[in-house]
Amino acid sequence: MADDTFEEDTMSVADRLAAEALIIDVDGYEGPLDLLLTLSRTQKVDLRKISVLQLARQYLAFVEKAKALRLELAADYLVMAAWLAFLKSRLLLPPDPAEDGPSGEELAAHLAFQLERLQAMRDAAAKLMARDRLGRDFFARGQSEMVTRVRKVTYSATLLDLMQGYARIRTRDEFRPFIMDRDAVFTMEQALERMRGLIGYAGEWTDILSYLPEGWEMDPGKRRSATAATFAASLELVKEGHLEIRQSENFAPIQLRKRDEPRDRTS
Amino acid sequence: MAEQERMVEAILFATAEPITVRELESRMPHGCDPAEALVYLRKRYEGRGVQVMKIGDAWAIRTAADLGFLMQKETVETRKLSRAAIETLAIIAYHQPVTRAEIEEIRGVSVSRGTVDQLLELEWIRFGRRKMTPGRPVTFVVTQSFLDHFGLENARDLPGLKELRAAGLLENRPAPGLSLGSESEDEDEEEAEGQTELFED
Amino acid sequence: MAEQERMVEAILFATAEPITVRELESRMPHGCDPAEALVYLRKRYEGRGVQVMKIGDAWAIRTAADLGFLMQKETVETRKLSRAAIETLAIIAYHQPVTRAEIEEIRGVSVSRGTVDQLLELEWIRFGRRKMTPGRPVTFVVTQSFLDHFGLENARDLPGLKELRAAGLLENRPAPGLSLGSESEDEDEEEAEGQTELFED
Repeated sequence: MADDTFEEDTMSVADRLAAEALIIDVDGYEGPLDLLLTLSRTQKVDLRKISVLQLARQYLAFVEKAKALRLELAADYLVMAAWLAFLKSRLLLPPDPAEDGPSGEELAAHLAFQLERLQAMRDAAAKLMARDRLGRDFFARGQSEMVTRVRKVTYSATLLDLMQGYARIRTRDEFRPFIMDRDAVFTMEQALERMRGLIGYAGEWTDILSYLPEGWEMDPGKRRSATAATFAASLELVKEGHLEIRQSENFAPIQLRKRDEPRDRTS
Repeated sequence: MAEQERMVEAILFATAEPITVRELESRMPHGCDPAEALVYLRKRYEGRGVQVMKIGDAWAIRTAADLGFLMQKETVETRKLSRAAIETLAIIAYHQPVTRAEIEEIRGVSVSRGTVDQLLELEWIRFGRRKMTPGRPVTFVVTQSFLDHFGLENARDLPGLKELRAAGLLENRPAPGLSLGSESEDEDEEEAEGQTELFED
Repeated sequence: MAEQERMVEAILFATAEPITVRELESRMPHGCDPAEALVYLRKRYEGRGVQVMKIGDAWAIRTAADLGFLMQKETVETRKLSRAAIETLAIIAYHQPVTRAEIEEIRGVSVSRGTVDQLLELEWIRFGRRKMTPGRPVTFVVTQSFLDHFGLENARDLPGLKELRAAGLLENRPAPGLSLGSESEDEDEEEAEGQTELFED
């Protein structure tokens, strides 16, 4: 601590003025790294040879001054101050062999790298913006010509289209009025009709699936439709009192049996 | 002068409007002679892809007239042939040589001029010999490009009715009692097609 | 080839936008070799008032930079970019593909949404591929318009790029040990992702 005070006292008048000027501009900085970069310039050395310890002291002095002047510093400036204080202590104290983690030198080197990189990017940005630029130094064609789009349509037809077209014409005599092509739909009416004819023989419990109409068992779409219709028709027949229906558990087979005596309406 | 030529070249290139000699003069450094530079520049572009042209009393760089075709961009779009066109084409293929009246008789509806023109344009049909019947009507036949397009060696390779039936392309349905007017036919079948699509999903 | 050179010349003269070799090919008659024609054309315009320039994988004709003084009339006033925007642009150009968190790490401050939006709007940057790191953050890269605007043939021609690389200043060097502000990083990445989603729609 005594070391610090001593250093501050030895600051030249010019340095002190510069430091004060910095504080007044605090809003002009883009965060602590930007401020550190500005501070590092006061060292008047190549960024690669910068003394991070000295920079940390400069920064901490800056924060102290800001406090004395009752300037509100954003939280990230204070976080950086805390970190630099920690870095300073690591740089000054002999390394503790029991402690792991990066050494003060490593941390300092990384900070120096960050500053050098930021400065390099700023220089690169300046070089980039100083280049000859389109619309300022060199120019694109002023009278661009419209490219007209020509649309070319090709027609396609397959042999199948052709044959189907011909087939359509040749079957015109056999023309049928429009009916919905619902080949894969087995209606409940159809199922009812079929079941009525069959239930007379259902003395024993039989799986409902055995009632599916022939030719409807394989195709999944047809099978689904026939199953649904047969099930709905069975329910209808149960309601009418012609059938009994049971299922032992969820997803177990559904079984049907003929009901001989009329159903008790009250049950 | 070479430098002045460069200047005129750059200005002509970059300006949005044709530019007069007076205007060139006002934009170039004092003492330049754009009129002379234009003479050189014009010569330099002779026979090139772009030309230095005088438009009224102004100057501009323009595409050489013979390269105008480059300013078009072609986009190719493939479309399905209309049903009327397919049917007409099928009738011509199966019945060639066939007259327009015959096509209409087979289709049951009149054949629009556009349909025939389209098939002619596609070079899938052409005019055949005139028929030796009253009025000597013109006939249509299919072309070599038709055969090429549909992968046929000759028109006799087209499958016959029996084969179409065997292939399931012809469905035998009992003829219903009432026969609908042929005009409404198209509508109905189109609807039927729409419906099937709904159910096939 | 002389004829193909004329065609390329006409096409390049006709548009303000850079044109890719592929596009040239599609507009020229079949079998042309615009890439070769471009080599000749570029040579032909060396030292002239206009230049054939390569921009990424595209080509355009631009006026020679030393004649800019003649063009006050054509100069387009571009919105002045903020320092933050300029630095962000440079970082993206030199470090691309680069994530928002990496930009922030280099600048030491968070990147405001407006800055990125401004650069996107100018079409100088665009979204690149996501990084294969946790959170799969989106990256930024510079565009062809960026190259066009700054007269760069490709991003490798950026001024001082080699020196920066040699000095190790383009490396992504993680902070030793404790990482500063690692919590805020996640937030930022999430924000960046939110933006991409907006743009990917």
